[in-house]
Order: sequence, then structure tokens, then C-alpha cells
Amino acid sequence: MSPAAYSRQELLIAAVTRLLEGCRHVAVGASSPIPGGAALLGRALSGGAMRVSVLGSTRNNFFTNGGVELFDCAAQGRVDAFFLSGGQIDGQANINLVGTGPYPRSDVRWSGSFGSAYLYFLVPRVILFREEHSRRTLVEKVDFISAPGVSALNVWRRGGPQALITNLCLFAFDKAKGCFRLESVHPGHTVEEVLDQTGFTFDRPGNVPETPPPDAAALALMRGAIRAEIAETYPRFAATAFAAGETA
Amino acid sequence: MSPAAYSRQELLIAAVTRLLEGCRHVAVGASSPIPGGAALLGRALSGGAMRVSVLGSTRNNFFTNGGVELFDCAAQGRVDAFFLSGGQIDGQANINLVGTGPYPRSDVRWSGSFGSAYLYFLVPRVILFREEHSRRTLVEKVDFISAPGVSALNVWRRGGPQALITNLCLFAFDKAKGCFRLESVHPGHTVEEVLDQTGFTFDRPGNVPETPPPDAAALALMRGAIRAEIAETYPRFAATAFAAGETA
Amino acid sequence: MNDPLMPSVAALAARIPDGAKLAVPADYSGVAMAATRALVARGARDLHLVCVPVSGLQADILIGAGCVSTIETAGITLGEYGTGPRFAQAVKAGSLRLLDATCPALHAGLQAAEKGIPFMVLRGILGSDILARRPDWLVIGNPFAAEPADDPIVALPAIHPDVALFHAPLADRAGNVWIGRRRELMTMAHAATLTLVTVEQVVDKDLLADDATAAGTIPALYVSGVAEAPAGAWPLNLWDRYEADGVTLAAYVQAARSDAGFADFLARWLDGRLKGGAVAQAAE
Amino acid sequence: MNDPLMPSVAALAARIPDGAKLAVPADYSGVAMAATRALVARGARDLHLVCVPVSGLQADILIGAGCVSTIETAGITLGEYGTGPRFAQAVKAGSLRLLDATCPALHAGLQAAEKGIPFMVLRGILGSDILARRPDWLVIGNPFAAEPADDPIVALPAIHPDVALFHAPLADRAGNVWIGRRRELMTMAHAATLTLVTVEQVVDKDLLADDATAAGTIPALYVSGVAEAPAGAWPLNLWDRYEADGVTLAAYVQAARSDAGFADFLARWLDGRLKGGAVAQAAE
Repeated sequence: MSPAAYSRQELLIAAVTRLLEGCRHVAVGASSPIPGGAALLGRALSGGAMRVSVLGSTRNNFFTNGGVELFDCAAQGRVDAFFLSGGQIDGQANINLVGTGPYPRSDVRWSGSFGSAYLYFLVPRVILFREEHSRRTLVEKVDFISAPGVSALNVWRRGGPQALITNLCLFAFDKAKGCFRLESVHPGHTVEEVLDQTGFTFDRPGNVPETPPPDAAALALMRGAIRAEIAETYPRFAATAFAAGETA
Repeated sequence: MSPAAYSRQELLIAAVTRLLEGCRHVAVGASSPIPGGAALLGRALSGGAMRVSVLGSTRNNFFTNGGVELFDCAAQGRVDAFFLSGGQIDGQANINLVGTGPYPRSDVRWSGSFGSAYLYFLVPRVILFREEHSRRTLVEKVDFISAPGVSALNVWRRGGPQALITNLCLFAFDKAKGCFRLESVHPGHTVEEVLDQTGFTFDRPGNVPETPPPDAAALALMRGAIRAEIAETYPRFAATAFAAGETA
Repeated sequence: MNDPLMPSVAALAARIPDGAKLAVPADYSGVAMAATRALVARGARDLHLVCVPVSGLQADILIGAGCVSTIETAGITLGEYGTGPRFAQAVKAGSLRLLDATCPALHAGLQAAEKGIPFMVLRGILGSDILARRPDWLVIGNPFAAEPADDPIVALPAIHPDVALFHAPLADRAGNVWIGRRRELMTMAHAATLTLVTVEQVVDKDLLADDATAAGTIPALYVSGVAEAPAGAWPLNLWDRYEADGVTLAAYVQAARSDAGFADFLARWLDGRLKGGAVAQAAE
Repeated sequence: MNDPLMPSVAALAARIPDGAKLAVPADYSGVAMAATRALVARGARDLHLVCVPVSGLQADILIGAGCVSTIETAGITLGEYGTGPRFAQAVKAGSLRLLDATCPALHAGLQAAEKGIPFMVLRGILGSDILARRPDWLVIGNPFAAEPADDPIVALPAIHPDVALFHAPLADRAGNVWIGRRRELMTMAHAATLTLVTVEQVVDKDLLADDATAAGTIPALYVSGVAEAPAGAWPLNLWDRYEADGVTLAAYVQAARSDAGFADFLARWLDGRLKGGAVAQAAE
């Protein structure tokens, strides 16, 4: 398979899917087509053993107790993985969904923290997902902590950041050290590029591997069933994200 | 109208109905045909302005949030009156629904406290209803306080006992003094009989009035619409409690 | 849930281990009596029964059969027949650990578990001997009062049942269970580790696909097992689906007044000699 | 409720006083946009908007029109169009009191009001700047921990809205409102003093009479007023009943980037020049 045989989105979906292995229930928030695609792919690869809730979907959302149910469900320990993003993400995995500059009169105001301050503590595997990889998004210290990456030892915390995936690379989060470690760099990009574009310091091995490309089975699923499923919630994404037909 | 023109149950229903005047919402618990009849009569007399929930009824129970809703509804201040009873009731309006003798190995064990320990605090007008009027039921001090009649000043309490009605008489409860006052004695009974059969001390005026009998309008309603409605939940009661046909 | 349709009610009941904290609904709310029979038949022991918020026939039989060591309830009532006779007998004998409660406290404890929080507060209850006898319930100062110490409020710990067991009209083949407006069954399922359900009927349609049925449906995510048990609440009623079997209930109350009478009733119930009316016939 | 069928949406909206604490649902959950138009038209002022748990178009328009002084929310989002432009502008101008929250905290605050308790605790949130900026939220020691001081937990005060306002598909003539699985609308109605609802249609049947519809119905006890407003959520969607009007939403986002553009949009919306697709036509 040539490097051009899959799209950027397909690479990211495949990489995220690997992070979900073994999950019984993955929930995906609003405006998250790539995480949503990854969850649906994970479900397909699991033979249906993995449940997926896609918020904003009717078909893939089985909640019947209103808006509180996702949060209660997570608190019950019934959500194994969730995705968060941030206008800013810093080296301690703090995320900022509120805005830049001094609070409350933010220079740039974003939508708000949504459920992040809660789910970050309750869901065992939280995957940070931010396509734009720049010193603007990956900062040394966020201007506002919507949800903290690490907590004091006496703070009850079941979950937290597991990984951060961007257009350039995949970081794993080391909870004990409280910092990111570069796990792999996506094909076509370099460690130097990552260093150049990242505003926080991070650990890295001497030899950083390349993010594995999606295999043929994953590509076939993505371009078939997954594309059709994801079109329900993200029709525009479904129409453009997949490299049509080139499954092998 | 002769004294025999109405049944004992009709007298009690009419007396309880008078205690419900002005209520927007009256809830009635399980196994309470006379309170249930009184609430339904109150609704009829109010021209429908009074809402009535009869637990155990399908037609007169509009709750849709499960067993917790009655309690939440009361906590929201949406239940104006409720009925409680007791295997024992004492002079401070403490009620005992648990049993006689030492707890936990009660000599006689009753069903249990149900919602009494809660609703007694939350519902403004709680009407104690106990047909048997004897030194066995109306005692100086209950063996187990399922729900206390009075509370310390710093205890949050919106509601509490308003009255106690028995086969012999009607007591009002004086919250400031924390004791009952004899309000009226039912036709055919005497103050001496009440004194003789009551295990607790109570206040009484020099001249104790007679409990007014049901008027013709109330009797007509009871023997018509109310009997039919109450038959849904208490068919046996509906068949025997009303003095058929003698409406004037 | 890999296999929502268990081969039998007995296999479903077998998933309730001895010693389990078992949550069951009130007699009016959908009681899994067929599964209860299986529990008694297998000789379940040491159950901690959590009644949501009261029980009746089910608890009384389980107590009489020696399956229960602890009961947490706001009441045990057989309706117009009064207190459960086996319950009263066990209380008098001191053979049962009693956790007397009040209805909203049981709901609040389950809701706390549903929300994954350690406790929930409730007004009222103060000054009751229920509270005095529950060292596991605390009185705290309301932190939002001007003087917290001067505004005492009861804090109820979360109730985490190992198993919730109930009976409902319908489930679908994915394991979604329709409970209509009996919302406490949903809270139980959210709060419990394992939720086992018997149903009148398993249907082919997807209960979540239609907004109308979805509103009253527990998603399969919370359901660990479903067994088909027609007339599975007999001799109790299933909401307004079928009436309680008054003849059998009256016979029970009469029999359960004595050890011998209860033993005889139990034997006849277990071996199938005891049969109800039309509804119970349908179950055969 | 004496007169559930108000003569007009405007009369319904007139029952929301200036200064009210007004609870509204998320854009996906049934937003009373027709009633919002009436609120703006009458020049409502000083509203304290409680978003359950987020808002979008409705909040942004109310803010832009100067109706809002305080906003309590976990987010203001127009979906793929991002943050509400008028919200962001007001934040920058400092003209809005911000009570930034997180979704489950808003739900918990309403549930506390529903239960009539002063507060509810939640895990998480600790160490967030949301908490740092909410002096009305407290951190207490978990009284059930071995060392309460060593197990901090966030306590959220009850949120008591003066008014809950939303849009639903159906109500009946008694004032019962069908909300299907959008259960947060029921919590809002339980928590609020006044609940005002617009519906697509008022139907003649009793929504509580049938177990199927009853499961998803708010009883009239909690409903203070109902007005019929076909396409009343336009240009937002009503669940899967009708789609959002993407053309109008895109036009809004474009216009609302500037004061003048917003004023022009508002004028056209208020005087009825702005019309949507088929759904909005049906509303005329």
C-alpha cells in the first residue's frame, strides 16, 4: 500500500481505534467525527462486543434518561472511554474550553467546558483529540483550566488522560510523572516538526516509531459500514474524509 | 335529618373533608379508604380546583416518575395535605408504625414506617387518622417513633400534624404547645368516653361541640360520584360504607 | 450482554449469589415471583434484601424460607392482609437483621448510587427512632446554611445493590426492557451491578427505535439477563396488566401464620401444585 | 392549571417576568423559539438564564437583544458554527455576568431542587478553574470517608428556576405534556416554580391514560401554561420531528458577527420577514 492509499482522517481513525481496544462502552460527544468513526470502527472490529454511544445520533444513542444519563452512566463506571478536546491543551494535560486571556472577559471566548470537568475524572480512558498541532493549541500552561489533567493524591479520581492525538503525532500521558511522552509520529511528519510546533515539553524515546497506517481490514470497514453509519450524524464528513474505494 | 341518616364512615369523610378546605393538592396513601373518600369529596366540592393523588389507583394517580415522585413532589411544596396513621399515636403526635415492645425484637411487629418520617416534615397539613380510639392506640408515649410530632426549633420543618380524627372525636394539634386539643366529639359519643379511652392528656374547651354531620350536598356526592370513584381502589369499602340512597 | 435470553428462569436466578445485596421492587411495581420461586428452590442463603421501598409477599416468602439474613425496608405489607407473618415471626425470633428505613431514604440511597456519589441528603427524618437505629446514616450540618451546625440534615449513604431483580411486561431481543412509568425499576438498574429481569414476553421489535416505547425503556446496557416468564408476577399483579390472585394471597396469609402452614404452602408452591386463576394457567 | 391553553404564545411569554431565573434546554432538546421571539419582542430584561446544561441560538439571541444579565451554563454553542457570536461579544464587553459550569453540575443543581434538598455532591470538578470561579459552590469533606477532611467533594447548591420554558411535540387539554425520552425537561418542570411550554399540537386524548404515552409525560400538576406553536422550535430542530433550518442558522451566524448585522437579523425575525423552509411555512 502506498502512503497515499489512505486519507489523513483514516490514519487518525485507525490510530484512535487502537486506543479503544478492550473497551466495553465508548461514548463520543458532539462535533467529534473522527472519534465517532473510531468508536464505530472499534465496535465493528469487536464483533459488536463494544457498545458505542454517539451523542447527537438517534440510532447510536440508547440513553433514555435525559441529558444527565451520560454523566450518571460514567459515574457508575459504565463508560470506559471518552474524548475531550481543548482550545488549549498544556503539558500537564490541563484543557481549556473557555477562552484565552483573563477570565471572565476573555479575549477569545470559546463555547465552554461542557462535561469535561466531570468526565475527565470519571472515565478511565480519556483520549484528547485535537487536529491542529501548533504552539497556539498545545501550550505550556492553559489560560483557564476547564478540567485538570492531574489531581492531588487525596482527590477521588477514577479516570484521566490516556493519550493525545493530533495531526502530527500521538502522545501517551504518563500519570505518575504528569507529562506527555511522544509515542509515534504520523507518516510524512518528523520529530523535529513535533518539537517545533509544541508549546510544552514532553518525554520521548531515543527512537520514535511511526504511527502505523490503517490495515486493509480497517480500511474496508471504514469505507463501507462506518462511512454509512457516520453519515447519519456527520454527512459532510462522511462525504469527504474517506479515500473512496482504495481498500487494498 | 335523623342521626341514623348517615353512616359512621360518611360522618368521618365529611369531617376530614372540612380539614382539606383550600388545598390545591391532596395525596392519599395506601389502605386509606376514608381519607381517599374525603379527598375525592373535597375535589368534587372544589369544582375540580383540588387535585387528588390516590396511591394504588391508576385513574387518580398522575405520577410518571416512579415511586420517588410523591416524596419529591412533597419536597417541592406541591402536596398540601397527606394522611398518616399509627399502631400507636401519643400525646405529642409521635406515631409508631413499627411495633410494640423493645426494638428490634418487637412483641408485635407492624409493617414499618413507610414515608411517614419524611412526609410528616414536608407536607403542611398532615391529618392523623385512626378509627380505633382506645388506650391501646392512643398512648402516652409510643414505643418507637416512626415520625416525631414536634421538632426542635432549628430543625427544618415545613409541615406536621394538623389534626387527629378517630371513631370518637376530632382533635386539633397545637404546634406551639405540642399537644392535642379536643375539637369536637362525634354524635352519639361523649367527652367522658373520649377521656376514658385516651391514653394521653389533651386540652379541651369548657364546652366541646359536636362534630357536624355531613350536609345533604356532601351526602349526595358521596353516595353518587365518590362511591363510584372509590370503588376502583376499594371495592369492598364502596359497597358497605355508604348509607345508600338516603340523601335528604 | 451476550446472551440476554437465558434458557430458563432458574438459570437467571442462579446468577444471584448467596450473600448478595438484592434489590426488589414493591408488590405493585413488578415483582419477579417466578424467579423468587427459583431462588427458594435452589436454597439461596444470606441475602441482604433491599426493598424499593417496601416489599410484601416476596420478602415474606424469602424470609420464611430462610433465604434472608438482612432486610432493609420501609415496610413489609401484604396490603389489606397487614404485615407479612413470616417477617413478624422472624423479627420476634431475632433471626433477621433489621435495617428499618423510610421510603424516600431508600430512593435517595439508590439515586446516590445511580449518580456515583457517596451520599445524598434529605430533609425530615430527624428525631425519628429510624434514624436513631441507623448508625450508617449520618447527621451533618447543611454547608450552605449561614450556620451549618444549626441546620442539621440527614445524609444517606449510597445503596449499591449487587443485583436488582424485577418483572416487567416486555423486553426485546437486544435486552432492552420496557418498564413504562415504573421509573424506580430504572433507578434500580442504574444503581445495581447486575440487573436480572423476567418478562411476560420477549418481542421482536426494537423497543428503543420508537420514541413512544423508548421513553419507558431501560437500555440493554444496564440489563445483565432477561428470562421469559409468562405470569411471572403471579400471585401478585403486574401493574394493570393482570390482577393479583386474591385467593392465593389469602391462602398464603392464613398458612403463613404457623411454621407448619408456611412449610406446606412452600412445598405446594415449589412443586407446582399451587396454581392460580387464568393468569397462572397461562404460565404453565 | 386553570387555563392550560393560553390564547397566544405572546401571552405565555408575558408570564416570564423581567429578572426571572429562566431555565431553558439545550438546542437539541426542544427550545421554545417562538416564545423566545415573544420575549424579545416585549423587551424582556435582566433575565438570569440557566442553560440545561448548554444553549445555543436561543441564548445568543437573548443576549444580543439585551434580555440577559446573568448566564449560568456549561457552554454556548451553535454546533458546527462554534460559539455564539453575541455571547462572545458580550463576554468581551464584560456586559454579562458569567456563571460558567459543567453539564452534570447543572443537572445536579436542578435535581437537588427537584428533591427539595439544599445541595447535591458530585465527584470530579476539583482543581478546575470553573470551581475556582464559583464561590457559590463549596468543597466539603465526604462525611462517610474515614477521614472526611481527606476526601474533598464538591457540593452544588440547588438551582430553583423561577420559570422553565421549552417546546415539546404534544400536550393534551388537561395540560399534560409529552416529552418522550427528553427527561431533563421533566426535571426542569419539577425544579421550577412556573413551567411554560409551547407545543406543536394540543391533542384531545388523555396522555396519562395510556401507559405508553404516560411514561414520557409531564403531569399537568407541574405545568403552568401551554401554548400551541406549530414549528415552535424553528429555526432549531425538534428532536427527530423536524430538522434544523441550516440556511437560517448560517445566516444568523454570519449576521451576528456584527452589531448591525445582528440588529438587522433581529428586526427581520421579529417582524416575520425571516422565514424558514417547509417547517416554518407551516407555522405561519
